[in-house]
Amino acid sequence: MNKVMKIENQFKVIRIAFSIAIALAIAFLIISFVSDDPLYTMYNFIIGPFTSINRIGNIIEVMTPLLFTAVGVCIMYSANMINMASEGAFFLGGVATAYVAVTYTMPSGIHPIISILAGGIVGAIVCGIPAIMHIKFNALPVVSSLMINYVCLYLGLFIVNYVIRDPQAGYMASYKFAKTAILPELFSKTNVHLGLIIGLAVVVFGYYFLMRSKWGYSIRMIGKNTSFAKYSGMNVTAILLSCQLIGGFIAGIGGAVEQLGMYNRFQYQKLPGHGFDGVMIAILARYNPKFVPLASFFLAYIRVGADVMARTSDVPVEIVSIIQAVIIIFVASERFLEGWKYRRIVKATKDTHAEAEKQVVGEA
Amino acid sequence: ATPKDGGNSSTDTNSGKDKTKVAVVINTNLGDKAFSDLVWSGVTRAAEDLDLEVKAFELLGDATRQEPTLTELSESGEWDLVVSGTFNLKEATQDAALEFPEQKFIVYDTEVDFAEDDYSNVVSVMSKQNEGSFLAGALAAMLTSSGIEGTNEEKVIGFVGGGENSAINDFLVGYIEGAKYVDPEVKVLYSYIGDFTNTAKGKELALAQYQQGADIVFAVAGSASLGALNASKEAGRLAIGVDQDHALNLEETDPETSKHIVTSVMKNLDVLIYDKIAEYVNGEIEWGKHIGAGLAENGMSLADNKYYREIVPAEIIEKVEEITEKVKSGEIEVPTAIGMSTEEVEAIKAKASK
Amino acid sequence: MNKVIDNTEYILRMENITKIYGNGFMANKNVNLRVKKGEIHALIGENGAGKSTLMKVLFGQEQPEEGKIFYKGEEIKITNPLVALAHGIGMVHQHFMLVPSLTVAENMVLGIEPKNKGFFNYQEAVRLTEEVSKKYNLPIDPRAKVKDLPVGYKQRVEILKILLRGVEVLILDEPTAVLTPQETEELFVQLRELKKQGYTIIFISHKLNEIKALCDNLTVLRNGRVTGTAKVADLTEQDISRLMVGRDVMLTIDKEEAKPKKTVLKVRNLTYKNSDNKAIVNNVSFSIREGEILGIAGVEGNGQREISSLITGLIENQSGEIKLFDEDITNISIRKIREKGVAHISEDRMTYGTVADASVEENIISDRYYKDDYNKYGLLDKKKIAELSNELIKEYRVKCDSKDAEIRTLSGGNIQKVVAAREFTSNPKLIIANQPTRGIDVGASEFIRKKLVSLRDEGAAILLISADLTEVITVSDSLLVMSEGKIVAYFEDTKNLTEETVGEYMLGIKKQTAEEIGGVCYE
Amino acid sequence: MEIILDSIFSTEFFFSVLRVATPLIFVSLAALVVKNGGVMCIAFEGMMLFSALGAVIGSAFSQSRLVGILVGLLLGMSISAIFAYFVLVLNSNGVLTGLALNILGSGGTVFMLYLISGDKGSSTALKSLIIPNVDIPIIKDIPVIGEILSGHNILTYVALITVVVVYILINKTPLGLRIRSVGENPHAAESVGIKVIKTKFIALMIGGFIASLGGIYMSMGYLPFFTRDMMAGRGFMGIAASNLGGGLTIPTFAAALLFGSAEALSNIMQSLRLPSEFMQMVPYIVTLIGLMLVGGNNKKLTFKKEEKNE
Ligand SMILES: Nc1ncnc2c1ncn2[C@@H]1O[C@H](COP(=O)(O)OP(=O)(O)OP(=O)(O)O)[C@@H](O)[C@H]1O
Ligand SMILES: Nc1ncnc2c1ncn2[C@@H]1O[C@H](COP(=O)(O)OP(=O)(O)OP(=O)(O)O)[C@@H](O)[C@H]1O
Ligand SMILES: [Mg+2]
Ligand SMILES: [Mg+2]
Repeated sequence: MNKVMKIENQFKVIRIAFSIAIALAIAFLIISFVSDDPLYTMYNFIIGPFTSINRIGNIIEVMTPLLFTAVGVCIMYSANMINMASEGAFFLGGVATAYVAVTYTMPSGIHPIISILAGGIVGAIVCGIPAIMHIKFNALPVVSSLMINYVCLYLGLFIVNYVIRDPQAGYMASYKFAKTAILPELFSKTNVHLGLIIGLAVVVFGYYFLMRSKWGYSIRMIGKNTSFAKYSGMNVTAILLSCQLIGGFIAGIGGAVEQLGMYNRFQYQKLPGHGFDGVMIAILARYNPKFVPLASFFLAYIRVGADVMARTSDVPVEIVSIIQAVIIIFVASERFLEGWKYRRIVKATKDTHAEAEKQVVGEA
Repeated sequence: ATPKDGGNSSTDTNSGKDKTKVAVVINTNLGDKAFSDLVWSGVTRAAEDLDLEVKAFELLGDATRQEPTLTELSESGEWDLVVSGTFNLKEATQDAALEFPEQKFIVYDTEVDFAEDDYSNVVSVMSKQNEGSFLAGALAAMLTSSGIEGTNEEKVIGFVGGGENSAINDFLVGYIEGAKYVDPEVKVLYSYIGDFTNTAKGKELALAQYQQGADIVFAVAGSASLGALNASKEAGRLAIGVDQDHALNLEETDPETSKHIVTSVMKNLDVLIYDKIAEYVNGEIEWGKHIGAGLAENGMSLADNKYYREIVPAEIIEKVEEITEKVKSGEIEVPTAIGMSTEEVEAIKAKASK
Repeated sequence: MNKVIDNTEYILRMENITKIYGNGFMANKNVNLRVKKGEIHALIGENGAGKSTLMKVLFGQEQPEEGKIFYKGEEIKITNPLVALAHGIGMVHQHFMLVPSLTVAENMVLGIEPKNKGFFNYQEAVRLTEEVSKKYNLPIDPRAKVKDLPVGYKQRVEILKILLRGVEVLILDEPTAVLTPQETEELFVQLRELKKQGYTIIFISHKLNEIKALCDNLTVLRNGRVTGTAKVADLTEQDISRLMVGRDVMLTIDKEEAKPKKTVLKVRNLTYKNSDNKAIVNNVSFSIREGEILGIAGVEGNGQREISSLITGLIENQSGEIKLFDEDITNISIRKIREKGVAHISEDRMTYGTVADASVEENIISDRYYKDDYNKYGLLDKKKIAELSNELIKEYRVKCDSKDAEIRTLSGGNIQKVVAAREFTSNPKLIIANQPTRGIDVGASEFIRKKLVSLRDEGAAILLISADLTEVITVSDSLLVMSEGKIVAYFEDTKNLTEETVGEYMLGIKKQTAEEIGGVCYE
Repeated sequence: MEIILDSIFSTEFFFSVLRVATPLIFVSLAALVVKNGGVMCIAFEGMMLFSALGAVIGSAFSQSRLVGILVGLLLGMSISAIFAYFVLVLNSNGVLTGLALNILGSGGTVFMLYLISGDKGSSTALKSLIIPNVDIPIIKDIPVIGEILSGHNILTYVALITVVVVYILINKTPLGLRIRSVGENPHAAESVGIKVIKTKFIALMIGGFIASLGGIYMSMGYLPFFTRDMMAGRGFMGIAASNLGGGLTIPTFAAALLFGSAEALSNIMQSLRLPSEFMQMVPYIVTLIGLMLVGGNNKKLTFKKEEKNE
């Protein structure tokens, strides 16, 4: 059996490496179509992101909000509820934060905390709605949450427009956040802000909460078999709802941190997509927060890489989404190379048995 | 070769190094058949006439791309000029200008806060959309009861906006004011699509307005405007486009629709940007200044093409010219939504349906 | 390898079959199976011995790594079930392979749908169903939805399904596991009839009496290998179980006289109606004391499951009283009920008893994970939990890679042992054991029954619900018989009780007076 | 207010409901077929974008409607084929793959449009063809009804026919029976020799075909051109409608019409002086309310099972 485990582990690495290689090959193919110098373009895509502090900082900036939404999704999905409302939670959480950050005056230590909490609470409510609709009315969460995202978008835009809009801004944006609310930058020359630290803290919290605490255990069991959880004495509805609230809370904090760390006023006009990114990352991380930093770094890296490529060479920027989609689809394919793995395992098993028999014969 | 209006590749370069290099930052994307393409067309024309190397950087409306793009462009020292603009990019560009005082910026379609800091490496240009829109409103108000083909008895005109934001509302305010100036009894219907991509919804909203008696719809919604323009053909009514001369644009591929597009409100940003680039190349540019170009400065105008001439009766054309002169001379002062509070905008909107 | 055998008499030969699963598990190793035309051939072995695997290979659902299959003397390659069916080999699976929302007729013709100008010809499907049902004397309503059928009828549909496809060899993988004794008997009649008509049947079961009653020859599998083939008539049940398990197995249970003490559970006038307002449990009352096992015998589906669900809180009580140590436990949370000392072995171990995708350890702690004993610094105490799991795995002889192996990689018997390990070690004062040994091999069954008795001796009150009459009579101290939601008989002592007597009550041939039944109620 | 009531109780309004609902009818039927096959697919947005673009490109270059439709179907169905291959054969997570394909649809179409026309926002530089509106002989002369039902785009009628076709496919053909059986109990289907993956694949391809018709309607009927991101969430609305319809054809059709009405209503109600944001919410809120009202029915459906597998 040991041999088999070894093959399984090897295979995990090989499969991912292989799928990335294929995805890159496809990317290269597409790039060759449009670029005069595909090798240079490719270089910029793969190496480009690491060639300046600014760019590395950029990767981290892009990855920061994803840490939150992904951990939130890990928690929500572990209970086997496909709740896409992290997108709405992130957006509306940002709006709530903006509201607190522009309307109240508070001392600088407190202001960010209260603003972020406001974002978190709103996020929790947003993600709680599909759960309540599911528990009370048996409405399918994946559908209701997609609709709720749109409601969040327009509700948020309404608040920005009618409550906190800065007429002087010249475009649809809130007043500037109070200086006391802004999150400090961590490194000069980049926009990497305190949100990174908060995000990493959330990852650690998410890991211990989901994988090591009794609460997380019950969430995971509910996700795998609700009847069993009920039979074992778990309060299924309460836990189901609470984990959606917690997940939404974290996604909402993400929206808050992003606002206070990256911008000085609320200026989204559409859903930013970080909630959906969170879903992708959480799935890639197999709902284990431990792997979230790696997966979000990966996504941020290919995004920044593609951006750098679009900036420095002659390919249109839309190629970003193509490459991204191709890579994700390949990395997600579990049974890729399965036949090869199976053959290796069969062979290993036969060998093991043969050896064992030889030994028996030898001893006799 | 002529660069296509949607492309972001540079013009022919054979002796790349000694050419003046211009980077253009586009907040959304090229190919909107509206604002972004307009900016780009000014730049590409400059590139051809003045032999420049130009490249567009499209941010696809993603705010996280603003800072890295501007920093990188400025930091590289590769670009003689960075042309950046719209309200959304204003703050990021100002930051970059402060951080890299060596880098020169032309900022379009927003006003840089010259009073607040030292922006002696920046110049900003902006066209007053409210003034152009005023003319559109006046024109529509005159046409609605003129009896020309496509109009009806009722004094109702329409407006379809993309998302509700200040620029769109600036158009709307100018439009309402223009209509009311001509005839206070004209009713202005207005709707918002909610984004700038749902073209079909743009069409539906325009159709709904036609159904409610509007005969002319002014569509200000990026590429979603195309839906509203298409509706005019289907409803047999009239439409006014924005930012580009849509009648001429569609002439070849969809001549039927062109016949329903009375005119387009042109933001002559292309000209303004072209002029600034030319001044820079010739060493005549004055830094640290904002230019707000209205009708008087030729920053805005109505597209005057054969369709306009064909559809609009001569006396109305004359009237429009009169009004144009009055706005130019300052006799008519058009209010702007920029800087207006939401309540003030609401008050003007309330007037629309009276 | 094999000496000269007259192969012609065998309709089917599987030679040297080796099957390795994707996780590296060798489920069959050089297995040989020879089946004669027109016989009923038993395939037996412990849980996880590789019976189902071998049959799936034969049916084309799994591809063997090595080995050959000869059918009617010729080698055939069975690449998928269609090929098997085309050759005349059909399989009734251990678990129902039916589409619940479709009608019987639709299920019957799935994959071989009769057509009319390209459209599905439902009338023809109904006609075919009626035809085959008449031919084999297995009546069924072709237009009924499968989900509305009782288990026995579902089983019937499964058999008709393969008969319709014109098979000659029927593989029946534990067809009786979910059937009542009556249904089993009925099935046997049908199978013997089929045999008479020349059909060949491969029959898998863990119930030795069934093998004895029905089969001609048997092949025994252990750990993926054949350990013997024999004529059934030559063997006693004891012999067969020895072949299967490799040691002698107690087929009856050795236990001392019960010494009941305080009353633990009092159930009074319990009534439960389903959504159609039919009383599934009808005015049931009984009591159980410390140190005694009260059995409930009865044909399945007569309210036993609802009684256990009501006591353990899985379904909401509608009327009647359930008292644990004189305390009302109706409609309090399941957790509270469990904390008061109620343990529950559900009759459906895959739905309620375990999480298939979780590890053995995670399954073991589900009822106690939140307790202080297993938590440290706000997190689960990994060390304590590991200790507990390893201990229980050892004590309950759960065959698994490690405590981290996923439940679904265990065989059914071992899964049941995991359930038992959890439920029996929660210091239960009352154990509701619902079909605790269903579908489990003799060795594991013996183990669980012994455990139940020793828990009784330690003072637990036990309610044993079982459709297996032998089991329920031998293990219980006193016995209730249920029929149509009502208690129809009570026997204070099971010692001299025979299956026949109990059967008479079950089928309503005999009836006790209210007074006699009332004996089960005491304060 | 009066204007609005007049507008709603006009034949034009009911006419517009059908026009608005057409793409929704297509997607919801596509989602329905796929759902019956037990697959959870959220990639319709991407499929429709590709088919809409394909129709424009195909018809512009060949000047043939048929070629336009074929290219549209080809591109749209290749997205469903990719989805099917990765999810069914390579066991990729369905939600993840769906999200990725929607991203691909959004960026990939623009990229392709750029390669072909040098334009990024819309295809108005291409002289693509449209599928015309037609009057229905007899019906067109019936007062009121004629005005509502006649004069639509051919594809609107195709959508209505598709409702019937899908009903027959699912309920009256061997293939439909197989699709339902693999959706509900794949093991059962497998045990009688039905190839589960193949059947699901077919269901997805049929779904892709129908959704692609919806995409083609968007760029060859509803509008005469392609614009970036022009589906604007219609793919998701279709999934919602099929869900509201509980996996049954006629209720799904009704749900699509309901959403179409909500959308049409919200368009007209924009003339009320309410903040536009609220009007834009109307269709989504109607969906949510609908989901709550019919939620109970879903208990019996198999969609949840699939959810578990994800
Ligand atoms: N798909 C699979 N992947 C990996 N291992 C498997 C798979 N199916 C079965 N096994 C393993 O193969 C062994 C034999 O399984 P099989 O189903 O043949 O047992 P069985 O004799 O039918 O047992 P039971 O009496 O419990 O039905 C089991 O131990 C099981 O763990
Ligand atoms: N994918 C799998 N991976 C590992 N083991 C598997 C898998 N699928 C099934 N098995 C194992 O194969 C064995 C046989 O499965 P099957 O469903 O036929 O029987 P079972 O329910 O375990 O039988 P019984 O109830 O007789 O013990 C079981 O032990 C099951 O755990
Ligand atoms: Mg008029
Ligand atoms: Mg088995």
